[in-house]
Amino acid sequence: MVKKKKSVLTKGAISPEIIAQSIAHHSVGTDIGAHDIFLGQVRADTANDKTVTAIEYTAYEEMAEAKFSQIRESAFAKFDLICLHILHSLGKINAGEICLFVFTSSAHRTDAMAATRYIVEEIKADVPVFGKEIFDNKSHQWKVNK
Amino acid sequence: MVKKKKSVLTKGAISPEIIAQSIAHHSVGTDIGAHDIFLGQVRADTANDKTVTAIEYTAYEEMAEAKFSQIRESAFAKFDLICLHILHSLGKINAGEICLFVFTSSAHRTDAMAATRYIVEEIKADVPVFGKEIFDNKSHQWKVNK
Amino acid sequence: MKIKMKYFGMIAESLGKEEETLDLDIKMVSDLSDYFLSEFSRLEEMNFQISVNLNIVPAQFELSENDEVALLPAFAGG
Amino acid sequence: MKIKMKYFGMIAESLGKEEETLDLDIKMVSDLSDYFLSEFSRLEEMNFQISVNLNIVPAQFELSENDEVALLPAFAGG
Repeated sequence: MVKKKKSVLTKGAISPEIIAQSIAHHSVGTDIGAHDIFLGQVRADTANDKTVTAIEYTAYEEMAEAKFSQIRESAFAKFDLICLHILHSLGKINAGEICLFVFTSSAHRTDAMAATRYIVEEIKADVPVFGKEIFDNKSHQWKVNK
Repeated sequence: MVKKKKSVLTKGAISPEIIAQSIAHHSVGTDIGAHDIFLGQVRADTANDKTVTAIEYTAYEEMAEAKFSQIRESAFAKFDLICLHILHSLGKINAGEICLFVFTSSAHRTDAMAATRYIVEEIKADVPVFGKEIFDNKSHQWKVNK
Repeated sequence: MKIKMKYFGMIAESLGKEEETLDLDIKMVSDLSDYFLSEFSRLEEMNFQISVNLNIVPAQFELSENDEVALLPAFAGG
Repeated sequence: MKIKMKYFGMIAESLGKEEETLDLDIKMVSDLSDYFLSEFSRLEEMNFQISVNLNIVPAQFELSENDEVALLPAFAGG
Protein backbone atom coordinates (compact mmCIF):
# COMPACT_ATOMS: atom_id res chain seq x y z
CA MET A 1 0.00 0.00 0.00
CA VAL A 2 1.37 3.35 -0.98
CA LYS A 3 0.73 5.97 1.69
CA LYS A 4 0.30 9.42 0.22
CA LYS A 5 2.99 11.65 1.61
CA LYS A 6 1.50 14.91 2.82
CA SER A 7 3.70 17.88 3.45
CA VAL A 8 2.53 20.25 6.18
CA LEU A 9 5.33 22.79 5.93
CA THR A 10 4.76 25.28 3.15
CA LYS A 11 6.77 28.25 1.96
CA GLY A 12 5.25 31.66 2.71
CA ALA A 13 1.99 32.81 4.23
CA ILE A 14 -1.25 30.81 3.95
CA SER A 15 -3.67 32.75 1.76
CA PRO A 16 -7.42 33.10 2.36
CA GLU A 17 -7.86 31.64 -1.16
CA ILE A 18 -6.12 28.39 -0.17
CA ILE A 19 -8.42 28.16 2.83
CA ALA A 20 -11.49 28.80 0.65
CA GLN A 21 -10.38 26.13 -1.83
CA SER A 22 -9.87 23.68 0.98
CA ILE A 23 -13.39 24.36 2.30
CA ALA A 24 -14.90 24.13 -1.21
CA HIS A 25 -13.27 20.71 -1.78
CA HIS A 26 -15.25 19.33 1.15
CA SER A 27 -18.70 20.01 -0.29
CA VAL A 28 -18.51 16.52 -1.83
CA GLY A 29 -18.12 15.08 1.67
CA THR A 30 -21.82 14.83 2.36
CA ASP A 31 -21.22 12.80 5.53
CA ILE A 32 -19.58 15.92 7.00
CA GLY A 33 -21.75 18.04 9.30
CA ALA A 34 -19.10 20.21 10.95
CA HIS A 35 -15.80 21.84 10.08
CA ASP A 36 -13.56 23.53 12.60
CA ILE A 37 -10.71 25.74 11.47
CA PHE A 38 -7.94 27.30 13.52
CA LEU A 39 -5.76 30.00 11.98
CA GLY A 40 -2.61 31.36 13.56
CA GLN A 41 -1.89 34.94 12.50
CA VAL A 42 1.33 36.88 13.09
CA ARG A 43 0.72 39.61 15.69
CA ALA A 44 2.40 43.02 15.57
CA ASP A 45 3.41 42.77 19.23
CA THR A 46 5.16 45.77 20.75
CA ALA A 47 7.95 45.44 23.34
CA ASN A 48 10.27 48.24 24.47
CA ASP A 49 9.01 50.62 21.76
CA LYS A 50 9.74 48.07 19.03
CA THR A 51 6.98 46.46 16.99
CA VAL A 52 7.09 43.02 15.36
CA THR A 53 6.76 43.41 11.60
CA ALA A 54 7.22 39.75 10.70
CA ILE A 55 8.19 36.34 12.02
CA GLU A 56 10.70 34.27 10.10
CA TYR A 57 9.92 30.60 10.59
CA THR A 58 12.45 27.81 10.24
CA ALA A 59 12.08 24.17 11.19
CA TYR A 60 13.94 20.95 11.66
CA GLU A 61 11.92 19.95 8.62
CA GLU A 62 12.31 16.19 8.64
CA MET A 63 11.52 15.91 12.35
CA ALA A 64 8.67 18.45 12.06
CA GLU A 65 6.99 16.48 9.27
CA ALA A 66 7.37 13.29 11.31
CA LYS A 67 5.77 15.00 14.32
CA PHE A 68 2.93 16.36 12.19
CA SER A 69 2.30 12.79 10.96
CA GLN A 70 2.20 11.50 14.53
CA ILE A 71 -0.19 14.28 15.58
CA ARG A 72 -2.37 13.48 12.59
CA GLU A 73 -2.54 9.77 13.40
CA SER A 74 -3.19 10.44 17.04
CA ALA A 75 -6.01 12.90 16.20
CA PHE A 76 -7.69 10.30 13.98
CA ALA A 77 -7.34 7.74 16.78
CA LYS A 78 -8.77 10.04 19.47
CA PHE A 79 -11.60 11.75 17.58
CA ASP A 80 -14.19 10.67 15.05
CA LEU A 81 -12.77 12.70 12.16
CA ILE A 82 -13.59 12.47 8.48
CA CYS A 83 -10.87 14.85 7.23
CA LEU A 84 -7.88 16.65 8.64
CA HIS A 85 -5.57 19.15 6.96
CA ILE A 86 -2.67 21.05 8.49
CA LEU A 87 -0.45 23.69 6.91
CA HIS A 88 2.38 25.55 8.65
CA SER A 89 4.37 28.32 7.04
CA LEU A 90 8.13 28.56 6.67
CA GLY A 91 10.00 31.75 5.80
CA LYS A 92 9.14 35.34 6.54
CA ILE A 93 5.47 35.89 7.42
CA ASN A 94 4.40 39.51 7.87
CA ALA A 95 2.20 40.75 10.72
CA GLY A 96 -1.43 40.17 9.74
CA GLU A 97 -0.58 37.13 7.60
CA ILE A 98 -1.58 33.57 8.44
CA CYS A 99 1.08 31.02 9.42
CA LEU A 100 -0.95 28.05 10.66
CA PHE A 101 -4.05 26.37 9.22
CA VAL A 102 -5.66 23.46 11.06
CA PHE A 103 -8.84 22.17 9.40
CA THR A 104 -10.88 19.29 10.85
CA SER A 105 -14.14 17.83 9.57
CA SER A 106 -16.51 15.42 11.28
CA ALA A 107 -20.13 14.28 11.22
CA HIS A 108 -20.92 16.08 14.48
CA ARG A 109 -19.56 19.28 15.96
CA THR A 110 -17.87 18.06 19.13
CA ASP A 111 -15.30 15.89 17.33
CA ALA A 112 -14.07 18.59 14.97
CA MET A 113 -13.89 21.22 17.71
CA ALA A 114 -12.09 19.03 20.24
CA ALA A 115 -9.70 17.72 17.59
CA THR A 116 -8.68 21.19 16.42
CA ARG A 117 -7.92 22.23 19.96
CA TYR A 118 -5.89 19.08 20.61
CA ILE A 119 -3.94 19.45 17.37
CA VAL A 120 -3.07 23.11 17.97
CA GLU A 121 -1.77 22.35 21.47
CA GLU A 122 0.29 19.41 20.19
CA ILE A 123 1.80 21.52 17.42
CA LYS A 124 2.79 24.27 19.86
CA ALA A 125 4.35 21.76 22.26
CA ASP A 126 5.95 19.11 20.07
CA VAL A 127 6.87 20.37 16.62
CA PRO A 128 10.38 21.74 16.10
CA VAL A 129 9.50 25.03 14.44
CA PHE A 130 11.47 28.15 15.37
CA GLY A 131 10.38 31.76 15.00
CA LYS A 132 12.53 34.85 14.71
CA GLU A 133 10.49 37.96 15.51
CA ILE A 134 11.71 40.80 13.32
CA PHE A 135 11.19 44.31 14.71
CA ASP A 136 10.61 47.56 12.85
CA ASN A 137 14.13 48.72 13.80
CA LYS A 138 15.61 45.58 12.11
CA SER A 139 16.57 43.99 15.43
CA HIS A 140 15.12 40.59 16.29
CA GLN A 141 14.34 38.19 19.10
CA TRP A 142 13.49 34.52 19.20
CA LYS A 143 9.89 33.62 19.91
CA VAL A 144 9.08 31.08 22.61
CA ASN A 145 5.70 29.30 22.83
CA LYS A 146 3.79 29.59 26.08
CA MET B 1 -24.00 56.52 19.50
CA VAL B 2 -25.30 54.65 16.50
CA LYS B 3 -24.91 50.92 16.91
CA LYS B 4 -24.35 49.20 13.61
CA LYS B 5 -27.12 46.71 13.05
CA LYS B 6 -25.67 43.40 11.99
CA SER B 7 -27.83 40.81 10.38
CA VAL B 8 -26.83 37.20 11.02
CA LEU B 9 -29.53 35.52 8.96
CA THR B 10 -28.66 35.37 5.29
CA LYS B 11 -30.49 33.96 2.30
CA GLY B 12 -28.94 30.82 0.79
CA ALA B 13 -25.76 28.86 1.48
CA ILE B 14 -22.57 30.47 2.82
CA SER B 15 -19.93 30.33 0.10
CA PRO B 16 -16.23 29.57 0.65
CA GLU B 17 -15.55 32.94 -1.05
CA ILE B 18 -17.47 34.84 1.66
CA ILE B 19 -15.41 33.00 4.26
CA ALA B 20 -12.16 33.83 2.45
CA GLN B 21 -13.13 37.51 2.20
CA SER B 22 -13.95 37.58 5.87
CA ILE B 23 -10.54 36.10 6.73
CA ALA B 24 -8.75 38.49 4.34
CA HIS B 25 -10.42 41.51 5.98
CA HIS B 26 -8.75 40.62 9.25
CA SER B 27 -5.17 40.94 8.01
CA VAL B 28 -5.34 44.60 9.08
CA GLY B 29 -6.07 43.44 12.63
CA THR B 30 -2.43 43.07 13.63
CA ASP B 31 -3.35 42.59 17.30
CA ILE B 32 -5.01 39.32 16.26
CA GLY B 33 -2.99 36.14 16.83
CA ALA B 34 -5.70 33.50 16.46
CA HIS B 35 -8.86 32.92 14.48
CA ASP B 36 -11.24 30.07 15.11
CA ILE B 37 -13.92 29.20 12.60
CA PHE B 38 -16.80 26.78 12.90
CA LEU B 39 -18.77 25.78 9.83
CA GLY B 40 -21.99 23.82 9.88
CA GLN B 41 -22.52 21.78 6.71
CA VAL B 42 -25.71 20.01 5.64
CA ARG B 43 -25.23 16.24 5.89
CA ALA B 44 -26.79 13.75 3.47
CA ASP B 45 -28.11 11.60 6.33
CA THR B 46 -29.89 8.40 5.41
CA ALA B 47 -32.90 7.06 7.34
CA ASN B 48 -35.23 4.26 6.20
CA ASP B 49 -33.67 4.17 2.73
CA LYS B 50 -34.24 7.88 2.22
CA THR B 51 -31.38 10.36 1.95
CA VAL B 52 -31.45 14.02 2.92
CA THR B 53 -30.80 16.15 -0.17
CA ALA B 54 -31.31 19.54 1.48
CA ILE B 55 -32.48 21.33 4.60
CA GLU B 56 -34.89 24.22 4.26
CA TYR B 57 -34.27 26.68 7.08
CA THR B 58 -36.84 29.10 8.41
CA ALA B 59 -36.64 31.27 11.51
CA TYR B 60 -38.63 33.49 13.77
CA GLU B 61 -36.40 36.14 12.29
CA GLU B 62 -36.89 39.02 14.70
CA MET B 63 -36.40 36.81 17.75
CA ALA B 64 -33.48 34.98 16.13
CA GLU B 65 -31.63 38.24 15.43
CA ALA B 66 -32.29 39.38 19.01
CA LYS B 67 -30.88 36.06 20.32
CA PHE B 68 -27.83 36.32 18.05
CA SER B 69 -27.20 39.82 19.47
CA GLN B 70 -27.45 38.51 23.02
CA ILE B 71 -25.08 35.64 22.23
CA ARG B 72 -22.68 38.11 20.65
CA GLU B 73 -22.68 40.41 23.68
CA SER B 74 -22.34 37.54 26.06
CA ALA B 75 -19.37 36.11 24.08
CA PHE B 76 -17.58 39.48 24.20
CA ALA B 77 -18.24 39.63 27.97
CA LYS B 78 -16.99 36.10 28.64
CA PHE B 79 -13.96 35.93 26.32
CA ASP B 80 -11.20 38.29 25.31
CA LEU B 81 -12.33 38.65 21.70
CA ILE B 82 -11.21 41.17 19.11
CA CYS B 83 -13.74 40.25 16.41
CA LEU B 84 -16.78 38.05 16.07
CA HIS B 85 -18.86 37.29 13.00
CA ILE B 86 -21.81 34.95 12.69
CA LEU B 87 -23.83 34.02 9.60
CA HIS B 88 -26.73 31.56 9.50
CA SER B 89 -28.49 30.54 6.30
CA LEU B 90 -32.20 30.70 5.57
CA GLY B 91 -33.90 28.91 2.69
CA LYS B 92 -33.00 25.65 0.99
CA ILE B 93 -29.41 24.55 1.62
CA ASN B 94 -28.26 21.47 -0.26
CA ALA B 95 -26.28 18.62 1.28
CA GLY B 96 -22.59 19.59 1.20
CA GLU B 97 -23.35 23.31 1.47
CA ILE B 98 -22.54 25.46 4.47
CA CYS B 99 -25.35 26.85 6.63
CA LEU B 100 -23.51 28.25 9.67
CA PHE B 101 -20.35 30.37 9.92
CA VAL B 102 -18.97 31.36 13.33
CA PHE B 103 -15.72 33.31 13.16
CA THR B 104 -13.90 34.51 16.29
CA SER B 105 -10.58 36.36 16.52
CA SER B 106 -8.44 37.02 19.58
CA ALA B 107 -4.87 37.82 20.56
CA HIS B 108 -4.29 34.32 21.95
CA ARG B 109 -5.66 30.98 20.90
CA THR B 110 -7.66 29.92 23.96
CA ASP B 111 -10.15 32.81 23.78
CA ALA B 112 -11.08 32.31 20.13
CA MET B 113 -11.39 28.53 20.52
CA ALA B 114 -13.47 28.63 23.71
CA ALA B 115 -15.68 31.42 22.33
CA THR B 116 -16.48 29.54 19.12
CA ARG B 117 -17.51 26.50 21.07
CA TYR B 118 -19.66 28.55 23.42
CA ILE B 119 -21.34 30.40 20.57
CA VAL B 120 -22.15 27.25 18.59
CA GLU B 121 -23.76 25.62 21.64
CA GLU B 122 -25.79 28.74 22.40
CA ILE B 123 -27.00 28.97 18.80
CA LYS B 124 -28.11 25.33 18.79
CA ALA B 125 -29.94 25.73 22.11
CA ASP B 126 -31.44 29.22 22.02
CA VAL B 127 -32.00 30.53 18.51
CA PRO B 128 -35.44 29.90 16.95
CA VAL B 129 -34.31 28.44 13.64
CA PHE B 130 -36.25 25.50 12.17
CA GLY B 131 -35.04 22.98 9.63
CA LYS B 132 -37.06 20.86 7.26
CA GLU B 133 -35.01 17.90 6.02
CA ILE B 134 -35.97 17.19 2.43
CA PHE B 135 -35.44 13.60 1.25
CA ASP B 136 -34.65 12.30 -2.19
CA ASN B 137 -38.19 10.90 -2.50
CA LYS B 138 -39.60 14.44 -1.89
CA SER B 139 -40.88 13.54 1.58
CA HIS B 140 -39.60 15.53 4.55
CA GLN B 141 -39.13 15.51 8.30
CA TRP B 142 -38.41 18.25 10.81
CA LYS B 143 -34.90 18.37 12.20
CA VAL B 144 -34.39 18.55 15.97
CA ASN B 145 -31.12 19.67 17.54
CA LYS B 146 -29.47 17.30 20.00
CA MET C 1 -57.89 39.92 24.92
CA LYS C 2 -56.30 40.21 21.50
CA ILE C 3 -53.12 38.23 20.90
CA LYS C 4 -50.99 38.16 17.75
CA MET C 5 -50.08 34.52 17.25
CA LYS C 6 -47.14 33.26 15.20
CA TYR C 7 -46.49 29.63 14.26
CA PHE C 8 -43.28 28.08 13.01
CA GLY C 9 -41.84 24.91 11.53
CA MET C 10 -43.81 21.73 12.06
CA ILE C 11 -46.43 23.63 14.08
CA ALA C 12 -47.13 26.07 11.25
CA GLU C 13 -47.25 23.11 8.88
CA SER C 14 -49.63 21.18 11.11
CA LEU C 15 -51.93 24.18 11.73
CA GLY C 16 -51.81 25.18 8.08
CA LYS C 17 -51.07 28.83 8.94
CA GLU C 18 -48.16 31.01 10.04
CA GLU C 19 -49.97 33.74 11.93
CA GLU C 20 -53.35 34.99 13.04
CA THR C 21 -54.88 37.28 15.65
CA LEU C 22 -56.88 35.54 18.37
CA ASP C 23 -59.35 37.13 20.77
CA LEU C 24 -59.46 34.91 23.85
CA ASP C 25 -60.71 35.24 27.39
CA ILE C 26 -57.47 34.16 29.05
CA LYS C 27 -54.86 35.53 31.43
CA MET C 28 -51.77 33.32 31.59
CA VAL C 29 -49.53 31.54 29.11
CA SER C 30 -50.74 28.27 30.65
CA ASP C 31 -54.31 29.19 29.61
CA LEU C 32 -53.08 29.68 26.07
CA SER C 33 -51.33 26.29 26.10
CA ASP C 34 -54.52 24.65 27.34
CA TYR C 35 -56.49 26.34 24.57
CA PHE C 36 -54.13 25.09 21.85
CA LEU C 37 -53.84 21.59 23.27
CA SER C 38 -57.65 21.26 23.30
CA GLU C 39 -58.11 22.80 19.84
CA PHE C 40 -55.19 21.05 18.08
CA SER C 41 -54.54 17.68 19.70
CA ARG C 42 -51.56 17.01 17.45
CA LEU C 43 -49.63 19.66 19.39
CA GLU C 44 -49.41 17.19 22.26
CA GLU C 45 -46.89 15.10 20.35
CA MET C 46 -44.70 18.10 19.61
CA ASN C 47 -42.30 19.59 22.10
CA PHE C 48 -42.90 23.29 21.94
CA GLN C 49 -41.97 26.45 23.80
CA ILE C 50 -43.90 29.68 23.95
CA SER C 51 -42.38 33.11 23.46
CA VAL C 52 -44.02 36.41 24.33
CA ASN C 53 -42.62 39.49 22.63
CA LEU C 54 -39.46 37.61 21.53
CA ASN C 55 -38.68 35.97 24.88
CA ILE C 56 -39.31 32.40 25.96
CA VAL C 57 -41.62 32.54 28.97
CA PRO C 58 -42.80 30.09 31.64
CA ALA C 59 -46.39 28.84 31.95
CA GLN C 60 -47.04 31.31 34.77
CA PHE C 61 -46.30 34.34 32.59
CA GLU C 62 -49.15 36.85 32.45
CA LEU C 63 -50.30 37.94 28.99
CA SER C 64 -51.19 41.49 27.96
CA GLU C 65 -53.34 42.93 25.19
CA ASN C 66 -51.59 42.83 21.81
CA ASP C 67 -48.73 40.61 22.92
CA GLU C 68 -46.93 38.82 20.11
CA VAL C 69 -46.96 35.17 21.07
CA ALA C 70 -45.23 32.39 19.16
CA LEU C 71 -45.47 28.62 19.35
CA LEU C 72 -41.94 27.36 18.75
CA PRO C 73 -41.17 23.74 17.93
CA ALA C 74 -37.72 22.23 18.56
CA PHE C 75 -34.87 24.40 17.31
CA ALA C 76 -32.67 23.12 14.49
CA GLY C 77 -30.17 25.93 13.90
CA GLY C 78 -26.47 25.45 13.38
CA MET D 1 32.45 8.32 17.54
CA LYS D 2 31.14 10.36 14.61
CA ILE D 3 27.96 12.34 15.18
CA LYS D 4 26.09 14.48 12.65
CA MET D 5 25.12 17.61 14.54
CA LYS D 6 22.31 19.98 13.56
CA TYR D 7 21.62 23.36 15.15
CA PHE D 8 18.47 25.43 14.94
CA GLY D 9 17.06 28.85 15.74
CA MET D 10 18.89 30.88 18.36
CA ILE D 11 21.39 28.06 18.88
CA ALA D 12 22.39 28.02 15.20
CA GLU D 13 22.61 31.80 15.31
CA SER D 14 24.73 31.75 18.45
CA LEU D 15 27.07 29.02 17.19
CA GLY D 16 27.27 30.59 13.75
CA LYS D 17 26.57 27.28 12.00
CA GLU D 18 23.67 24.99 11.18
CA GLU D 19 25.40 21.63 11.01
CA GLU D 20 28.71 19.86 11.32
CA THR D 21 30.10 16.40 11.94
CA LEU D 22 31.80 15.93 15.28
CA ASP D 23 34.13 13.11 16.29
CA LEU D 24 33.90 12.81 20.07
CA ASP D 25 34.91 10.24 22.63
CA ILE D 26 31.50 10.07 24.33
CA LYS D 27 28.76 7.58 25.04
CA MET D 28 25.61 9.25 26.34
CA VAL D 29 23.53 12.25 25.43
CA SER D 30 24.52 13.72 28.81
CA ASP D 31 28.19 13.58 27.71
CA LEU D 32 27.27 15.53 24.59
CA SER D 33 25.38 18.14 26.68
CA ASP D 34 28.41 18.52 28.92
CA TYR D 35 30.68 18.96 25.89
CA PHE D 36 28.50 21.72 24.44
CA LEU D 37 27.98 23.49 27.75
CA SER D 38 31.76 23.62 28.30
CA GLU D 39 32.56 24.69 24.71
CA PHE D 40 29.73 27.22 24.28
CA SER D 41 28.84 28.73 27.62
CA ARG D 42 26.02 30.80 26.12
CA LEU D 43 24.05 27.58 25.72
CA GLU D 44 23.52 27.61 29.48
CA GLU D 45 21.08 30.51 29.17
CA MET D 46 19.07 28.74 26.51
CA ASN D 47 16.53 26.08 27.23
CA PHE D 48 17.23 23.33 24.77
CA GLN D 49 16.24 19.76 24.08
CA ILE D 50 18.24 17.13 22.25
CA SER D 51 16.88 14.88 19.54
CA VAL D 52 18.56 11.74 18.22
CA ASN D 53 17.39 10.53 14.82
CA LEU D 54 14.28 12.78 14.95
CA ASN D 55 13.17 11.88 18.48
CA ILE D 56 13.61 13.90 21.67
CA VAL D 57 15.69 11.78 24.04
CA PRO D 58 16.57 11.90 27.76
CA ALA D 59 20.10 12.57 29.05
CA GLN D 60 20.61 8.83 29.68
CA PHE D 61 20.13 7.94 26.01
CA GLU D 62 23.05 6.03 24.51
CA LEU D 63 24.49 7.40 21.28
CA SER D 64 25.56 5.34 18.28
CA GLU D 65 27.98 5.96 15.41
CA ASN D 66 26.51 8.28 12.75
CA ASP D 67 23.51 9.33 14.83
CA GLU D 68 21.88 12.55 13.69
CA VAL D 69 21.73 14.72 16.79
CA ALA D 70 20.06 18.12 16.99
CA LEU D 71 20.17 20.89 19.59
CA LEU D 72 16.66 22.32 19.65
CA PRO D 73 15.84 25.64 21.30
CA ALA D 74 12.30 26.48 22.45
CA PHE D 75 9.61 25.73 19.87
CA ALA D 76 7.62 28.58 18.39
CA GLY D 77 5.29 26.89 15.91
CA GLY D 78 1.64 27.72 15.50
